[in-house]
Amino acid sequence: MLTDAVVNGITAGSVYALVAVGMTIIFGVLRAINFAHGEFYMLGTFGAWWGIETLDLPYIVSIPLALIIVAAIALAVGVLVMKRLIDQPFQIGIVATLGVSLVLQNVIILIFGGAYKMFDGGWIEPVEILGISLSEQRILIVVAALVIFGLLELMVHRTRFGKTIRAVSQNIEACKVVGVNVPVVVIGTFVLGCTLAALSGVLTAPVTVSLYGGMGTSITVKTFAIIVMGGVGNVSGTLFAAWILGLMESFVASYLGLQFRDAVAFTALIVVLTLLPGGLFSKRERF
Amino acid sequence: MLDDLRGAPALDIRDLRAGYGPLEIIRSLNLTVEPGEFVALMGPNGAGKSTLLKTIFGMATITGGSIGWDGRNVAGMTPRRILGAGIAYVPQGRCNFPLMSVDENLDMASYAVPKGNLKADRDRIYDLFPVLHERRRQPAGNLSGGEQQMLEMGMAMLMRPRLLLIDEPSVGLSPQSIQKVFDELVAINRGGCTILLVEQNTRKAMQVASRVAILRLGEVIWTGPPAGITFEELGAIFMTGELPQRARKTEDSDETRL
Amino acid sequence: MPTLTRRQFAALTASTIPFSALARPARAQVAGNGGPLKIGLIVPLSGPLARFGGFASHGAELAVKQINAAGGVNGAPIELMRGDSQGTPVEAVSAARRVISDDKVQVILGDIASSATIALQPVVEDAHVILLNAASSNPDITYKAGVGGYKWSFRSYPTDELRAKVILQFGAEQKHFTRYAVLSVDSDFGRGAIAFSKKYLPQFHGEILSEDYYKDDETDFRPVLSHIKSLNVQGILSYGLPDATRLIVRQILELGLAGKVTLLGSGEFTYPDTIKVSPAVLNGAVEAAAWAPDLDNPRSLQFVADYRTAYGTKEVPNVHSYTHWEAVYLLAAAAKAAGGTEGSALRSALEAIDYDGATGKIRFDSHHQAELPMFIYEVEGGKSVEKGAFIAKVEYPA
Amino acid sequence: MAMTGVNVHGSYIYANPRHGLRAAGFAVLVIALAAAPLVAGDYQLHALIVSMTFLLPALGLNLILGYAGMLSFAQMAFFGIGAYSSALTAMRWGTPFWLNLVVGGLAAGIVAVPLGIPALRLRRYSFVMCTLGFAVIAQTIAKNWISVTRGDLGLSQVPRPRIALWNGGFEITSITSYYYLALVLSVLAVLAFLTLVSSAAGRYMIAIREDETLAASVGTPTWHYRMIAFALSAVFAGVGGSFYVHYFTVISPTVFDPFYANTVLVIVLGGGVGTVGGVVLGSFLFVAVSEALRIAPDLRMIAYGLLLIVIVFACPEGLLPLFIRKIRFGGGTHVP
Repeated sequence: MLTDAVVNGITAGSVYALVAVGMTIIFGVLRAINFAHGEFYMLGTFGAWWGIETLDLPYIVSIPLALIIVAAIALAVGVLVMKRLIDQPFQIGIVATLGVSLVLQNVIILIFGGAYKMFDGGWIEPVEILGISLSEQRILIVVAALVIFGLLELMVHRTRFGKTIRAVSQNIEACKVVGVNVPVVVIGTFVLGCTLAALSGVLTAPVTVSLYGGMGTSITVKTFAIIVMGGVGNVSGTLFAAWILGLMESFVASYLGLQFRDAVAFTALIVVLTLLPGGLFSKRERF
Repeated sequence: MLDDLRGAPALDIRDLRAGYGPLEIIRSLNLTVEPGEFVALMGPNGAGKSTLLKTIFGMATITGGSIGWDGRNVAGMTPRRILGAGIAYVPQGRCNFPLMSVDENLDMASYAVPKGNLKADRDRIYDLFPVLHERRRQPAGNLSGGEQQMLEMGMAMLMRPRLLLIDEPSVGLSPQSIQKVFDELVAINRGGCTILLVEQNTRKAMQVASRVAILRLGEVIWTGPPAGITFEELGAIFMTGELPQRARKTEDSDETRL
Repeated sequence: MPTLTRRQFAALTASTIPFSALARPARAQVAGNGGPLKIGLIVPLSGPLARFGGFASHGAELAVKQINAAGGVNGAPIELMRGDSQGTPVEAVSAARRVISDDKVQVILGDIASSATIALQPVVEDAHVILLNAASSNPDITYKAGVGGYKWSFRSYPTDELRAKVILQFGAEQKHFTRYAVLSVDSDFGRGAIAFSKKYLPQFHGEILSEDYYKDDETDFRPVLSHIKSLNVQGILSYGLPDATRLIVRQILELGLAGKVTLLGSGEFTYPDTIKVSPAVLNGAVEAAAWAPDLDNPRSLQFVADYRTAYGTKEVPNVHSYTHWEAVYLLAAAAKAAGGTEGSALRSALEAIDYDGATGKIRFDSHHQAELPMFIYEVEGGKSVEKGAFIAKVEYPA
Repeated sequence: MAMTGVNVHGSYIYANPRHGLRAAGFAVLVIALAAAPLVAGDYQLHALIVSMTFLLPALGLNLILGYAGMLSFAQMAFFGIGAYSSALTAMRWGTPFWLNLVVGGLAAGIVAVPLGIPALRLRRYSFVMCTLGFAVIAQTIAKNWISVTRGDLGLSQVPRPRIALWNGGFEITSITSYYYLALVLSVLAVLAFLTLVSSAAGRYMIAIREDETLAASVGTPTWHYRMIAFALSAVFAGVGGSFYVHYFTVISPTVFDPFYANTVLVIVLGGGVGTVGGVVLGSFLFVAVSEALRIAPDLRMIAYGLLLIVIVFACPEGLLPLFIRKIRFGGGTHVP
């Protein structure tokens, strides 16, 4: 039961982590909470579902297809909306991204109907590891999370694009002074972040099975909790915060009851924030 | 190293009107700067000195007039294009990436204008500011105020500017740091880079500048060599906007303070 | 919780329920009082509950299209005005007020969310407009309707008390289960059904070993299922959402619980799409449904065929599609019986109606609650098998 | 990080000479609203009532966001607490309406204090997160404290407002009388809000918002005033919730859903944060827009979302400044 709870927490946390890391880098460059972030998770699952159902593609092919579709949508949103959020007060970002979320959600409902769909794909056969039964897909999610976080850490600290992301999140004025093309970095980061959310959606779809237009809403709130806990723009902090939240939820659900899960998780979060206002992993208080 | 830049064309600002959004701070400003000059902008608070630098660098809203540079009008260009045209800007206050190391900060500066290679660029700056080399692995935010100011000047120099706009480099620095910063500015200017400096520390500015331009309410109301004006006269201009009757004094009278 | 009195149950087999498809209006009659029948459909079209509003909307629209193609009611086509309730009382009342005031509807058909339906009750009462509910499960809706107070509210959807009892009875008598875990949706439906289950558990010598409720957008059931695994239960009582069912099934499979626990309750366990997720998990699963797409009844089968023709073969109608489709036919029948659409005549016609629906006779009791059967289905060999229909007369708290 | 750009707050907190203009505008609006039932149908009156229902929590949010500079998602939690406590009081003891309002407001205000103690120490986003978490916790309590809240079944047939000092009196039932009740409540709330922000406490709040470090350095007890702002914002929301529950006569844990919180947020940010007129305008405009869009149910929320995006970029300071500018400068520029 205890190992079960730990494994469940890590797998759930890995799903959160993939969505959250996208939001944390977007938050870093824009200081805007992307209230539409869960919608990109939703769009990812819909993209893959569409590929499987309409184009008869195998799951493995529908993954890149979904990512390309979402990246294109994110690019459009980035150019039309997010670019304008640079240098704007944070309230503007909230209303604008709420608007984006409403539009994306309801366009999907308009195109595909409000009724839920079934996702048919992925590797869902259970395998036994350490006496715990787990689907292959979930192992894939955990592995994918680790690989992607490794790559992101490398990207953020070693590559030119990664450094510009950090630069924009640290000082926009200085970026202008040294000639960083801030709008391009912001749009690029937004597309990257949204594509990561979509990847999480596509990888999770085989285990969550059902998809519908409004499925992204609850993800956004949890994601927000994670990035605040992990420290803004802190990539590895996000992974650990997501795992901690996943473990916390898993223990509450296992020993207390599912209905108390969100409340206990949020209570713990409030306690954590009260004690460590800058999040668990950031080097200094940043927001 | 910068000698080849001698003879660069002048900065030629005409009837410039600019500000932030609907708020106009620069009103009909005229100023020309010859190549290799070191011009100190002075004037009371709110005269528009910092705004002028921002405007030249493309970070304010221009509502009229022109900024001639290199024989073309750079008014309305983005900071990136202005950088490309050879103008660099060091704003007031801390303007670096506090969580990045000194190395990374310098890399950021050379990313934008990819001319040389990173390593050579960095070494050039470390030659100029050896203290940065000692602290190259430290986050910029942990550096002292003077060190950060030098870092920012170094970042600006990486852009190989022919015109350096620098805003209040002495604010919050120790006297030694101030001396060091101004020594470096003079060296940069000697290297052939034209400098437009905004500085509250009038004494220091008048020591290093080759010319002074006095701003009041968004206009240049007087310009000339530092020797051509006394501290009393400066103070009077700041207050009234008018040059008082000359009651000539020795120019280096130390007891005169603003 | 309000005290609930005993109900009488009568177990019938489905085949004994008399069916006769509603006679299509053969020819146009002279338009009666009140003009054409105007129905305001108030369901969630956006927000988290839109996934159910979509089904309901499709069902009702199909019925209107069919009836109008056959000449309409009393010589005039039915008009359907849709309003988005977003599943909230505020939006439901706003949408309803709009169709009442601007479109002059005689009937409001809706909502799915109980809190929205309850908020609509006083509104229609003041406006003298009929409220026909075909999806909400809160018992208050009809406890407080008819002789209970609200004269204009009706419900043509079976109550969850019947559902809860029937499931326990089946579990005890057919499967000999005594150890249960609860995993239901955290809503009035899921929690209400479990509250009723607890009332009947002693009668069937059952016990509940764990109790969990999930949010309607929950995706991770592994912690609960791990817990349930450790408890060695026989049945999971689950009154939940069909899309969540698929997750639960897949995660039961993942945890190696397939064949070790049986799902009982409601959540489209016996739909082909659900069974497809994992036949191994769903074999033996028992569903108590107000309606199911494979209901062996010609009218119902025709509905499913028509629905899939209209909306694509991928979309299998759900229970909301059916109840809203049937509700429109029921209203058409009432309008026909009333000879028009004038409010009180329509209401009297509805009170007195004796209507043959696909699931059985629809008659409203004194609380305006339709007496409708509950069908039991069980998955056997990867196929849904009907095990009988149960009907009960509701007894109300004094 | 340097946040350049125009300060969104405070540009329209007018100096005295303009008070006259504002008072006149306010009077015209109230008279127009008082005359509305002569021309408006039930549906329009209902829409206006909904606007005024959201006005109260919106004023509360405006206080904490516009005057203390903190974005709170807890507004609707307080709204729900006010609604539940007021409904329970009325159902159990048959109390008159005014007392229900007081109970609703007080309950929300009292809950806000212990929440504020840890939360108000936090800075911007951590505070937002904290308040969001509080709404989730409040919903969980409403769902699981079944003996009091009846859980998910919620409370239904909540008594209609009874206008009486104590016993007897008369019950509000018709939509017109609900409308006037809402109008009276709204006018009182706006007046209370104006009194509050022009008081010494209000000026301190503005000082804290503008520059907290400076305010603290001149000896303003910043935490103290933030707490006052937070608790009072809860009181406004609680009173709004109390009216809500007696109008809709039903309350369930869905009141804690993001839908309500988002509506209030859009009203305040869309209308004009830090202004009273903006919030009033926002309440009417956004309910009106959302109702007008009902002509196309399928496209409604898409259009609403697009509108939000357009409005927020076209007038980042909310719609009120746009209106005022038109009046004062004939469309010209203004000096912030």
